[in-house]
Amino acid sequence: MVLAVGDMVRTSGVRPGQFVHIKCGEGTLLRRPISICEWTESREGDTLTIVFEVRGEGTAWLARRPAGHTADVLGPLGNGFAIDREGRYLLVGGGIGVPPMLGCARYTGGTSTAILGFRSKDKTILLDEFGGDCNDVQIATDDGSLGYHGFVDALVRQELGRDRSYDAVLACGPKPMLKSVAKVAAESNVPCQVSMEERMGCGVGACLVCATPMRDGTVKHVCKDGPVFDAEEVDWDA
Amino acid sequence: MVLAVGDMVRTSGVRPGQFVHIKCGEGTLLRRPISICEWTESREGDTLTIVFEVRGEGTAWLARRPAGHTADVLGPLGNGFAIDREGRYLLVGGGIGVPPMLGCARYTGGTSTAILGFRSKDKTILLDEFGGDCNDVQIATDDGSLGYHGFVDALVRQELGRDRSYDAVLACGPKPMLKSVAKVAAESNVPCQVSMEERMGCGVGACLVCATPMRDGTVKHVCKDGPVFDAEEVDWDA
Amino acid sequence: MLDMTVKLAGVALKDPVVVASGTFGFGREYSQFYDLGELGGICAKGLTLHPRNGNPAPRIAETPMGILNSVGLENPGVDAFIAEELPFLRQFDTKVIANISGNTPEEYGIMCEKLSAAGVDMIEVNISCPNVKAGGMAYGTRPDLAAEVTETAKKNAGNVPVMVKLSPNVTDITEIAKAAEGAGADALSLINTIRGMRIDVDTRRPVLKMNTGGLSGPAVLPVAVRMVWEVSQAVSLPILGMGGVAKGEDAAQLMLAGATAVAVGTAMFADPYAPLKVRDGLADIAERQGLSAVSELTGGAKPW
Amino acid sequence: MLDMTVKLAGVALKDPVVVASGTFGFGREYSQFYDLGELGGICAKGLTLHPRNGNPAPRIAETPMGILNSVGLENPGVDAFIAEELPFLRQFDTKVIANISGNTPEEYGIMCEKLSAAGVDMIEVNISCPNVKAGGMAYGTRPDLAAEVTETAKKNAGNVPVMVKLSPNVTDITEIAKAAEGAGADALSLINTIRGMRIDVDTRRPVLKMNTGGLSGPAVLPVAVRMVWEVSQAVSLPILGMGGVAKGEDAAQLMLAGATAVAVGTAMFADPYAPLKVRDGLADIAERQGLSAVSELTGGAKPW
Ligand SMILES: Cc1cc2nc3c(=O)[nH]c(=O)nc-3n(C[C@H](O)[C@H](O)[C@H](O)COP(=O)(O)OP(=O)(O)OC[C@H]3O[C@@H](n4cnc5c(N)ncnc54)[C@H](O)[C@@H]3O)c2cc1C
Ligand SMILES: Cc1cc2nc3c(=O)[nH]c(=O)nc-3n(C[C@H](O)[C@H](O)[C@H](O)COP(=O)(O)OP(=O)(O)OC[C@H]3O[C@@H](n4cnc5c(N)ncnc54)[C@H](O)[C@@H]3O)c2cc1C
Ligand SMILES: Cc1cc2nc3c(=O)[nH]c(=O)nc-3n(C[C@H](O)[C@H](O)[C@H](O)COP(=O)(O)O)c2cc1C
Ligand SMILES: Cc1cc2nc3c(=O)[nH]c(=O)nc-3n(C[C@H](O)[C@H](O)[C@H](O)COP(=O)(O)O)c2cc1C
Ligand code: FES
Ligand code: FES
Repeated sequence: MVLAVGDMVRTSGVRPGQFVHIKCGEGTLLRRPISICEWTESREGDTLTIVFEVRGEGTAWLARRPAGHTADVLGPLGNGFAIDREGRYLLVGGGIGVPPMLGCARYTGGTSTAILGFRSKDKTILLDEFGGDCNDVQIATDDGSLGYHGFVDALVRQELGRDRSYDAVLACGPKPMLKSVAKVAAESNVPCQVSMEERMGCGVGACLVCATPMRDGTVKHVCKDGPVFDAEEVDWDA
Repeated sequence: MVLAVGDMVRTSGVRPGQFVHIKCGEGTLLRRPISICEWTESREGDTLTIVFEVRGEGTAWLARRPAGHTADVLGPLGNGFAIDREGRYLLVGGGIGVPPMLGCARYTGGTSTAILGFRSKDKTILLDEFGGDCNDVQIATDDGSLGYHGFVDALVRQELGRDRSYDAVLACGPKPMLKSVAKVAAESNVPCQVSMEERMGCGVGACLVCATPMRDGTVKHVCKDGPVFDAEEVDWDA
Repeated sequence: MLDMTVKLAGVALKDPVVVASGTFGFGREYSQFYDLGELGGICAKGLTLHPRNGNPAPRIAETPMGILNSVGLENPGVDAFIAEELPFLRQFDTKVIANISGNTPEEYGIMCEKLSAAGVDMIEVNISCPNVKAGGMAYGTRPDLAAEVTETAKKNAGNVPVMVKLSPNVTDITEIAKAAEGAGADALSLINTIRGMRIDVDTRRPVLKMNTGGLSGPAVLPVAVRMVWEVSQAVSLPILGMGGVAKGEDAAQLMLAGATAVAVGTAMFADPYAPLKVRDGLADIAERQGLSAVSELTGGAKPW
Repeated sequence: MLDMTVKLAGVALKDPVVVASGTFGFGREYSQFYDLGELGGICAKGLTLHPRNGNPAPRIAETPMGILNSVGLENPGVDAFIAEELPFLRQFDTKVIANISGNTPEEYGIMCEKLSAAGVDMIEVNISCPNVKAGGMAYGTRPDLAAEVTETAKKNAGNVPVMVKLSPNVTDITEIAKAAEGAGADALSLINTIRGMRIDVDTRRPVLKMNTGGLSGPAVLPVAVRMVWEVSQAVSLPILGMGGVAKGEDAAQLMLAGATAVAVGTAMFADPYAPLKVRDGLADIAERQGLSAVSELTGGAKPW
């Protein structure tokens, strides 16, 4: 879905890994956080592209919007990935964690490698887009219906075994996946950044509901301090 | 607003004074009762016409519906006026009580007289339609900006003073107006039926919220026993 | 084939979805929409010993995803119910649950005796109606009085199971639940309405003629789920859960929290078919989860 | 010209719309959306004597027109508030209301002393947080404990007015209100959240890691209006009304019911500008009614 967002990109800037908070109709009270997948800026008006899966009432409403509909969108929110245009990254995405990684791929213009995990072949998304923007794209599916049969962390281990020169591993997906990827990256001595999910209220850091525990015993907030954190900071055992 | 209602009119029949109960969007829980103003039946599909004023959230939603929108409509509900095609009636409507009287006018095909009350000239509705379907149309406005300056009961008194041969007075409007009209009719010995308003829940007689007290000490329910009652039955002092 | 039957205090319901007292009259109106035999059970409109006109209108106000009502137990009295309404309800293949409110424990007793003799499937003892000044509310907020009413009802109900309906307008609902259990209740139903108010800002008058009324509808669902969960852990009685159920998922939440069956009330005002849709939605969930009986949901919530 | 100012326990607010504790952090985030000087006042995030991490996530669940939260008083502690947050808030032309929760009356006392010395405009004593196991909730449900906490707070707050925040999870809120008044409270605020629960029917787990949480948002508005009305008739203290306010009409209802000012909380999650829109909507209503001061709304409801 492409959102026309006026001058949002030009005035606020967008980094890969940031998200928007979208009001999904009158029936639901809370906004829904969705990662920014791609963006463009131009005098005629900036755009954001979001890619999402229908999970419940809110995303179902959003998916039903006709072209030309006006939506109430707050953003860009959060801190994106710390990433250099000149860097070379190993991008790891799982399920609905895949879309934000495309932003990273575009940002680094073809030099990065992507490892993408899906439940099955018919759940894959954005493969062509990644193909165009990455040096290499590796696929894993839980059921083996496409690519590697298993989880992405095995592919990450294999890739880092082959080549430790990546500037960093950047990952987005469910917490257990992030935990395994972080472990593999740490073992390989490659820095790792992870984009976390948590249920949100305000989306801007005021209500403190989106807390996630840090290794140093403090808590941080996914919406404001994240969604991207250094894998080292995170308390993976909480 | 015209509603295409399939075969509702052909299968259920409609009498002037009945109403429909309309679901006005997801934001409001209760349906909204609106009188049936006119109706048509035909093999290609029946229609109902409703005429309403925007009062709050529900009617505002309804007024915003684009042509072709599908609405959830329950009806026809309630008992309409006891009325003969051959009869001659004095029809009295005030404000949003005017629309159902048009159904009575049409039903009796030009023989009835209408007395319609509005707050002011710019609040008048359906004047042309009544003109076409009544023998005579008299207007009263609260501020005198059109027709008689004052309330409809004065016009009713004048008309019944002139001519007591009406089969009945049929009235719809706010309760104080109905009370005055009922009094005038009783004094003139002309039978009187009134269509009452009350806040509704179910609209079908099950929840008992729309109670209105009767002279005999019982209560009746506007949605099921009414909205039309014999003026004699009603406890006007409750 | 999914088994939809449940047993509530020994009464076998063909499915766990019943209609809530006061929202379904005595069934005549909704019987024009569908066969009442499609329902698991019918909680009839609340009865009193003598006929009552109820409170003056307006008796309803709309609130965000809820309504306030102040009907105040309008009903023809228990004798007229037995003579005129019960035979009508008895035509349908469903369970009939009479709902009663009294001003004194004795009144509850007399009504139980009459209803037991007339033959209803269950008696729901309403100790929690917020819309009558005398009695009702206090019984539901004081454990000692709740126990007294329950005991008298049980003594007079013969073989008919007694279900006590609890008020949510209390600091600790488990206290009242335990009191009712101790006094011999066969089941509990909850929640009745939460007291609320709406004011018309232009007329400056409360919308309800009684000033305040009882809140029901989807807005109260999370409170109902919490209370059913608390009560199910505090007592070992079966629970009829209600409060805001509008779809299968809501019913499943109440069952997982500990309810054996659920009642649908306010949702019918928006959609007369709501109870059937709730039933079908519940069956879908049970099937999706691969259950063989919907009763497996009851008490299935796993706290963290 | 409509006079929008109100006085709450002697504190002059430029308009009657403040933001509710726990929904606005310490103001830093929303200050990026608008000048905090546009607000009548700011109830800061609830403080404890020592820093707290709060409860594990998920801490929020959505319900029909409401939310459940179980944040559990995550905060940097009263000293860090005074050192780091208060100076930031002090930059803006608005009133700062600190909100405190303690495990013992003594803790409340120490915090009041510190905050009074640091100079806040008011102290809101939270005796009603449903999300902490020790203390909080019991204080709000027992008149004797409520009085004890209020007394200790007053003794240590110096000249700073003390506002006691009441829990709606009680049988009779006026009892607690009277106890707080008797113990010297300068104002009351209500309502805090109503305890509720949501269960994920597929995982069978409560959505909140704490199992239950506090319900807020439009769903609770009618309960808030009723309680403000009851309390305003039972005591003569000024009231800060809250619970579900999302538009001017909601604020007007609470004021007509007896509130001197209102707080907006959950509505901000849907719309960061909600407090300003509530203020403007309230002004529109007052103007339409031809009032010269918005304060004329307070207590204006005419019961039937
Ligand atoms: C920072 C961030 C970025 C995200 N980016 C994407 C994306 O690019 N594409 C995509 O498809 N999904 C994304 N998600 C997940 C997405 O927010 C949820 O799928 C969505 O909120 C579900 O809403 P719903 O109304 O459809 O489901 P419901 O289950 O009806 O939602 C109920 C409530 O739970 C919350 N909720 C449910 N699932 C999640 C979840 N996984 N994470 C956070 N809150 C949840 C909802 O926001 C809502 O408040 C992201 C989540 C976060 C936190
Ligand atoms: C039998 C009957 C027939 C009616 N016919 C017409 C008609 O033909 N044209 C027309 O314009 N209006 C008619 N009305 C009035 C119409 O129902 C209300 O104007 C409408 O319900 C207001 O809804 P709202 O959401 O706009 O207002 P809100 O004030 O937001 O409504 C809040 C609640 O109060 C109820 N309510 C508010 N005003 C009334 C009222 N006057 N009567 C009953 N309930 C009310 C609403 O139904 C809703 O439940 C009729 C009412 C009844 C009872
Ligand atoms: C209009 C109305 C009338 C009610 N009358 C009764 C009653 O007579 N006896 C009773 O025990 N409960 C009565 N209730 C409460 C309901 O049975 C039910 O407990 C409550 O409405 C919560 O369920 P719901 O949200 O599905 O409506 C009434 C509720 C409504 C809305
Ligand atoms: C996320 C969240 C956190 C809250 N934290 C506090 C708190 O720390 N102290 C307190 O007194 N109330 C707290 N509350 C309660 C609110 O201040 C308010 O009383 C309640 O939410 C009702 O208002 P609303 O419906 O406008 O949100 C919190 C509410 C929410 C939603
Ligand atoms: S969602 Fe409110 S602090 Fe993160
Ligand atoms: S609206 Fe339910 S009985 Fe009339």
